[in-house]
Parts: sequence; C-alpha cells; structure tokens
Amino acid sequence: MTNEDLKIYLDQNFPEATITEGPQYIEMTVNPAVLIETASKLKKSTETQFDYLICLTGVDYPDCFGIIYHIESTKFRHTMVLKVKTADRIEPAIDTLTEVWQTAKYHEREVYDLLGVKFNNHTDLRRLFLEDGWGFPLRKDYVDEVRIIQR
Amino acid sequence: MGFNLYDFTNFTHNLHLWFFENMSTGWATTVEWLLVGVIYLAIVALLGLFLIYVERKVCAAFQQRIGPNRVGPWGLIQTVADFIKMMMKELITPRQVDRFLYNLAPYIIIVCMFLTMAALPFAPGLQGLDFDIGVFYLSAISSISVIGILLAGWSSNNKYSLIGGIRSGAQIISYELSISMSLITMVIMAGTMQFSGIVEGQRDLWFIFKGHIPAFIAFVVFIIAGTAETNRGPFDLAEAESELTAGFHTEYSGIKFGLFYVGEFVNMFIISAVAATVFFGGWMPLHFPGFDAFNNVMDLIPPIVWFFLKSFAIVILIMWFKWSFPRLRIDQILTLEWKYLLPINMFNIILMTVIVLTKFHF
Amino acid sequence: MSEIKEILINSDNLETDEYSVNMGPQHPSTHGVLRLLVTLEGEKVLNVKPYIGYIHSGIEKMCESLAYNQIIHLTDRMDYLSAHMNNEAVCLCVENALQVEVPDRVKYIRTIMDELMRISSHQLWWSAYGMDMGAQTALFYGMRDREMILDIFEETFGARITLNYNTPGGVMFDIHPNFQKRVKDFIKYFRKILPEYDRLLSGNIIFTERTKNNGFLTVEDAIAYGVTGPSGRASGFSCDVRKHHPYSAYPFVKFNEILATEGDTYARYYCRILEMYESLNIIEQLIDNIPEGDYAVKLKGVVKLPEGEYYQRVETSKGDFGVFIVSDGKKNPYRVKFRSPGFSNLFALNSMVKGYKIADLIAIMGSLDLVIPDIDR
Amino acid sequence: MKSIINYIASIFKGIGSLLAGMGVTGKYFATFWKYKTQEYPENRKELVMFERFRGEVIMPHNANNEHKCTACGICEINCPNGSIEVISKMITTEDGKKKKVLDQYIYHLGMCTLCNLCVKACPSDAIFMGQNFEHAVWNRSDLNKVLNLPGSKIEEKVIKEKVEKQE
Repeated sequence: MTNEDLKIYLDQNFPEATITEGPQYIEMTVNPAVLIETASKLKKSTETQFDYLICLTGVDYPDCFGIIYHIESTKFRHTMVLKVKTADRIEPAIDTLTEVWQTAKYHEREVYDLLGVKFNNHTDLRRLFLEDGWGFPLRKDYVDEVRIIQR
Repeated sequence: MGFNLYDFTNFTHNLHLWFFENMSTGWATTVEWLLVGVIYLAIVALLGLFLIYVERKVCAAFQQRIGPNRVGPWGLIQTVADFIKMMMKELITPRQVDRFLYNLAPYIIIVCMFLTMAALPFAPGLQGLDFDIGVFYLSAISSISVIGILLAGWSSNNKYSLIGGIRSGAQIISYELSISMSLITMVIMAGTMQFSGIVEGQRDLWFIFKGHIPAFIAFVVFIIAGTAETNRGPFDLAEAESELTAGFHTEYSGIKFGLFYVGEFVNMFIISAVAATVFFGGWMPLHFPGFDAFNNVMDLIPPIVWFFLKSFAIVILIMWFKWSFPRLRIDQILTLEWKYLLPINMFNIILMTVIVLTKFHF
Repeated sequence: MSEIKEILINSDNLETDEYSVNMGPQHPSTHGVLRLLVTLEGEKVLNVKPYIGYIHSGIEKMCESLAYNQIIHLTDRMDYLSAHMNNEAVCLCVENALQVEVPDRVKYIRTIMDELMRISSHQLWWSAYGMDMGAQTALFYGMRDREMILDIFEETFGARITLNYNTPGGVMFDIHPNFQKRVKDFIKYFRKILPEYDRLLSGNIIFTERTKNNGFLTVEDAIAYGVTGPSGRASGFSCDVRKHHPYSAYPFVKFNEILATEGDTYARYYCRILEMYESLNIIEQLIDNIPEGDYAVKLKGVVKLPEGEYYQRVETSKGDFGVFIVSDGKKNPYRVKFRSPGFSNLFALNSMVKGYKIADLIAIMGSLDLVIPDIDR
Repeated sequence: MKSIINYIASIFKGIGSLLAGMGVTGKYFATFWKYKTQEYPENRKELVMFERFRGEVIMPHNANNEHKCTACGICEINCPNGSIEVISKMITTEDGKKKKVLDQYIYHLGMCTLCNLCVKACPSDAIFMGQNFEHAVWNRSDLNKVLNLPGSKIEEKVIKEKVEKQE
C-alpha cells in the first residue's frame, strides 16, 4: 500500500486517531487507552499486516512523554509510525505491547531505563543499561553535574 | 666404557658394572636411580621448553606470522624466559578450594608423564624400563593422567573447571579404548609386547609398510585417539578456551599452571614417540629388504636421531591438526569414538589377524 | 551396592540440579563486555539471560548537545565494524530532512564504501567465528585479508576503523587516485581467497556437524524479535533494506538478496559468506562507473533541520540500522535514537539456545555477529 | 546394506573435508617465509603512513616561524569533544590599530577523536592532520600540547588576504 492508500485506510478504520502525513511516513497518534487494541488490529488486519516492529523510541516532549513505534509489514512493505503520548510527565505509564510484537519487551525496557516511562503489565521491567537509582538521563530535566560538562 | 653413538647397550651395561664394582650394592643402586631420575628430569624439561617453542613457531607458520623473535636469536630463549617468569609468579590458591586435591592434581599429571616416559626406547640400550609387557604398561599408566585432570577440575571450586574436568574424564576414558586396541593390532603384527622387541621386529621393514592397510588404519586411529588423549585441539574441549575460558586449569597460577602446560606438551611427545616406535620403527633406520646399499647409507644416521626425527614429524602432524580444525562438541567426540573408531578398530583387528595368519604381509 | 543399583534403575530418584554460570563480562567468546547468565543442567543450556550496559556510553544523550555534523563521529563508535554505514544513516537522514539531493558521485562512493565495509566486517566476523569454534588459524587469515580493505580505507579516509568520512551533503574528501586500482586488486585477490575460507571452515566436517541442525530460528520468531541482517535472512525473513527501501546507489545496481530457509546456525554462517560474494559483485558493477562531479554539496555552516521527526534506515553488516531524529528547528537535535540491529538480535538468543549444549551456545551467539558497543550504545 | 555404504561414504567424505582444510593451512606452512607480519620498531624507517592519515592535529610553521592561524576560533566551535582551546590576545600594531592575534593554541590530544572537522572548517588552512601515530607518553598532561611555537607570528600574507576579503 502506498502512503496515500494507507492514509485512506487508516482514516476509515481508526476515526478517533489523529492521522497526519509526516515527512516520510504516515503518522498516527492514538489514545493510550486504545493502544493495544489499535496495535493488534494493525498487525492482524489482512490489509495492513504490520508484523515487524522496527524501532520503538521514547521521546521527552515538553509536556508529556511520547512513545513512537515504527512498524512495517513484511508482506506489503509499507511502513507507518504509531504514536502515543502519556497524559503527563508525573508517573508516566503506558500499556506494554509485548503481546503484539515480541521485541517490544526489550525496547520498552530501554525506554524505561533511559526515560522512566513505566509499561503496565510488562513482565520484566528492570533497568537495562544503568544501575538502579541512577535517574533517567534522557529526560530533559536530568542534571548530573559530575559526569556532564556543559559548554 | 665403549661409548658408541649407534648402540648404547654396551655403554649402559658397562656403566652399570662399573658402579657395582666401585660401590656397595646399596649405594650403586641409589646412585643409578638418582642418575636416571636426573636424566629423565632433564629430558622432560628440555623437551617441554623446546616443544613449546616449536609449537609457537609452527603455529606462527600456519598463520603466516613469525612467532617469537625477540628473546635470543629467532626467539630461541623465549620459552626459557617464560619459564623463569612462571617460576616467579605468585601461587594463588582460591578461597574454598579443596587444598589437598588442588595441590595434588598437577603432580599426578607430571608423575604419570614420567612413568610413561620410562618405557620409551630412545635408542638401542637407551631405555628406562624394558618390560616384556611394555605396551600394556604404557596404556595402563597413561590413563592415570585423567585423574589429575579430574581432580583439578573438581577441587578448583569453579564451575568452568568442573565442566572441563568432567568433559575430559568422559573423553579420555573413551579414547583409552581406541589407543589400546590400535596398539593391540600392532602387537598382533609384532608378536610381542616388549618395545625393544617391537623395534627389533622392524629391522627389515617398518610396520606401517609391512602391515599395509590394517597398519595404516591403525596408525590413523592411533593418531586421532592420541590427539584426543592428550587433550589437544581439535579435541581440546577440556580447556576449550572460547567456551570454558581455560577449563580445568582456570584457577591454577604460576608453576602449578606451568606443570599442566609442560605436561600437555610432553604427553604429546610421548604419544608421537609411541606412534613412531610402533608404526615407524622407533630408532630403527629406514630399511627396505633387498636394497642393501640404501640400507647401509641409512644406517649411518644414528638411531637416536632417527627416533627424534620421527617423533617430531608426528608432533608436527598433531600440531597441524590443532591449527587447522575447529573444536568438536562433547557428544560428537563420544560419537566419533563409539560409532566410528571402535567399530573400525574391531574390524581392523580381525583384518590384521587374518593377514598375519595368512602371511599376507611384506 | 543394591541401593545404588536401585537409584540408578529408577532414574527419577537421581537428584539432578540446575546451576547457573556467569558467562562474561570477561569471557573470550562474548567479544566484549556482554554478560550472560546461563542456567545449565549438565552441559545442556536451559535458559540464557543477557545483562548489558557495561559499556553504555550515552551516545544518544551526547548527540542532544552536538551539531549534526558532529554527531557522525559518535556513530563510528557504536558498531565500529560498520562505521561507514552508521555515518551514512545520519547523513541520509539529515539530507532527507533538508531535501538536499547529493551528486551521483557521492552516491557511488558511498555505496562502494558500504560494501567494502560490509566485506571487512564479515571477514572479521568470520575470523572471530572460527576462533569461537576453536579454529584459531581462521582468525589470522580473516585479519590478513581485512588488512587490505583497511589499507584502502586508510589511503582514502585517513583512518582505518573510525572513519568519519561522510558529512551531511556528501563526503569529506574525494577518493584517492589509487582507490580504483586498489579496489580492483582487492577484488581479484579476494575472489581467489574466498574458496579457501570454504575449504578451511564451511566444508569441514567438524564445523558442519557442529553448526548444522541447531540454533533454529523460525521466520515468525525472526520477525517477532526483529532479527535482521544475515541472521534474519538465514531464517527466510526478507529484510534487506538495500532491496526494499533502496538508498544511495543501490537502485542502480543489480544484486540478489541472500535468503536461506533453514534458519540454523550454518545457514546464518553461510549467508554471510555468500554476502561477501554479493558485495564483490556490487563493487564490480560500480567501481568503473564512478561519475565525475562534486564530492559534496555545499551546505550552510550551521545545519538546522526543519521541525519534525525523521527516520532513516540503512542496511549495516549486522542488519537493519535506523536513525530517528526529532528536530525542534535548532542546530542541535531534540532527540536522537539509534535503532541498532545487535540489540534486537541479542534478545532472540534465548529462544534459540534452549536445549542445546554450551558449545552450541557459543556457536549460536557467534553466528548472530554481536558487537557490544552497538548493543549498549 | 545401504546404511553401511552410507556409513563408509560418510567416513571418506569426512576425511576428505578434513584433508582439504589441512591443505589450506599446509600450503601456508610450506611457504612460511612469506609471512605477513610487519616487524614494527625495526621497519620504522620504511614505514610511511598514507598522506591522508589522521594521526594528530598539527600547525605548520614556515621558515620565519610564522603560522597562518588568525585565532578566529572556528575550529574550537567545530570540535565535538572540546579538545581545542584557542586563546587570543589583543595587541596594538605599529599603525595604532588594535588587532586580535593568537596567543596559545592548546590542543588536548587525549580528548581528540581525530574526526577532521577542525581541519575541514579552518578558513585559513592553518591546521592540518599530521601522520605521526606514536603518541604514547608517560604522563597524561604531556598530551595537552601547545601547537603554535614560542615567539611565532601570523604570516603577513594571511593578513593581507583577510584585509582584501573584508574590502
């Protein structure tokens, strides 16, 4: 499916989501409450079949945390971006997508480690790179006067 | 004294008589023991140092490198320097090891190595022990060394060592069978178990030519099993550097590690020497029946040179294996022994018996 | 005696115990500081838990305070065996965001370098894999041949591993006059030497016995775990970014995507060997046709990306590498994320090794071609 | 019967593959004098690095002890690691003008990743990449170098060019 077809399809099937055309891919922002539902629908629907999670990124936006999923269909070779945003920056939490894409388990651990976004129902949510009690370095308000030299 | 480079029989005999003429029986025996002990110690130390050097150079040649070249001319003194370094290193005993067994393990390997060494015929008359059951003695003694490896693995209080020790236990005990059986094949050919007798039996032609097909099969099996017996690559899974870091000797340091290290190399030499003795005539020069002129030329080279030449040729063959092949897995090692080498060996013994009975050999 | 006999007959009475072994962070075959907590039963592997982060260097955090052309030299240090591809990913991402079209010459140079880098990476992997399997001579043969490529790199780039050759808008300097001749010499030499690799390892019965029929990864698992690169393609997961989302000069060349269906360790091994042949093919098609032209587009002194989110994928020697840049219109990126192939590949390890022996664990881990800085970033 | 034939065939096939492997290594063993190792400290004289090799940042001086650096500080901005510090001073020239000249060009080799960005950015070609790669020192502070030689001045030509450009 080309980007245009995909946009039409998504508009029809996910009326509540915000769908925009990014520089490369179609970007769809959904409500955290319907994340799992949307993701499994995207994966299972015969027209889209997004079965390969390329990349899972956590971004610290000024007012919230965003989790960005780059997904691809290995059958149709179309790619899109799925986005969710947490409600606020205090105690951010989002449902895990381990059930839908296996690899999300580890990428979610990375996001938890570096940004401190919790994933509900995640079976193994531990720090990945850093020690316990380190802080969340990719947050914009992270300060570490010892290790980070500002120029 | 009658020193003769071609035959030491008279020399050693006269030496023996001289001791007994000039001393009381007790003293003479003690001095002889000491002398033999010192000689063997020197042989083992020199062989160990030299073999390690050879291994490094040979390995470098296989890998298009130069090898040691800094200490001494062509790096000849490198191993001596390493040995001195090893002597000076601290002997670390990890916490919670079984101290007695931990310290005992390297000595078992070394002692077993000396015992095996004793049966080797270096030259006519130059042999520590000339049993009439030499082959039997050798295969019995050489299987003791597995106890040293098992003890080292067990007592080190390290899981890697334990895995290494258990692995080599399973491996050596299995391959003991092949070694003995391929030796038995040749014993059938020679008609004696005495090493001097075996060598003497090859005066007209070496056994590998005499016994053609079965002898060659026995040789291949013996080399494979011998490589496995000495824990060398591709059967070095007791150490298995990339899997178990260093296997059974992970926790050893200093000269205790050195003993394991030297032990490995000297054991390899012993296996090669036995192969050279049983299949290639030991110190016996290359003779072909009917070519007297050729045989006389060959006789000019002293037997002791022949012995070491043949042994080192086989040592290099074993090194060639190590530097060419990847390591086997534990189940494959056992498969190779029980499914391939053992049946081949059994078939080979029957073949050899038939050939000997029908005099179908040269 | 009878008691022992009874115990042996009723094997349920035999007390077997699981035990765990720490493999790493200092272990010869983890190729870096990876720690695996391996649960064993005898020699059988029951479970593998990777612990990473020993050389986490915070590259993503560092990038947030650097300008775009300064980010590139950090990507060298992630997967140092595919440094050029990593550089290229960032450059392509920036160029796409700025909507700059680079000259054909740049595209050709980049592609040739990509493939040379891929060959050198696979050579190093082949050598290290040989060493993992116990064939230490392979290490030296692989390194010997890699040296030729590194010399080519050194002549043109001035560096051997951390190249930093790409800049947004092109490459740092033009190729060296000797470059084409040297590459052609290398191709000739390497075509002759590659069958030797086969004779030494791939055909060896010990090697095939050890690698065939173990460490299976199904297509479904490969997609679910996101195992890409030769590791994924050996399972039949067609994931070659060069083929499906072509970039640089890949649209201009004909090449095959190496696919296997077995999904075992040997398939992963052999896919890489075949990829080396395929890379040679690609270079041969390009090396004589490098078009004349500029080697870089002049960009502004301070590159500022328009506000937005950009993602660029390239195929490194390990797999699907991605750069995700969130820009807020300033000269520094707001957030940079590197999707490293090794990260996803590593976590598929557990599903592949269950039930096999320790020696297989090493073989399977080696066949994934892990580079630890790539995983830890 | 067939299984026995397979069994024997597998033995010969296996031995054949092993011999092929031994052939490869044996070939190199037989020609051991064609080794690929370079004996490094001995071959120092013949060892010429490629002209583009990036070993360290250098600042060439001409015969009159003059360099080309105008102390503009662009390299300092471009350096990702902060390994360059350009310290300038103001002097009054003969004709009474105030001018910024280079006082000390401090280069921290220990922090440098040899990325070439400073050399590329330099507008007056004052710094280059040197081919020296033997950087080992006993003291870490020895890695902090001052690139401009003591008493060095800026080349007159560079000043002229700069003035022309401005006009």
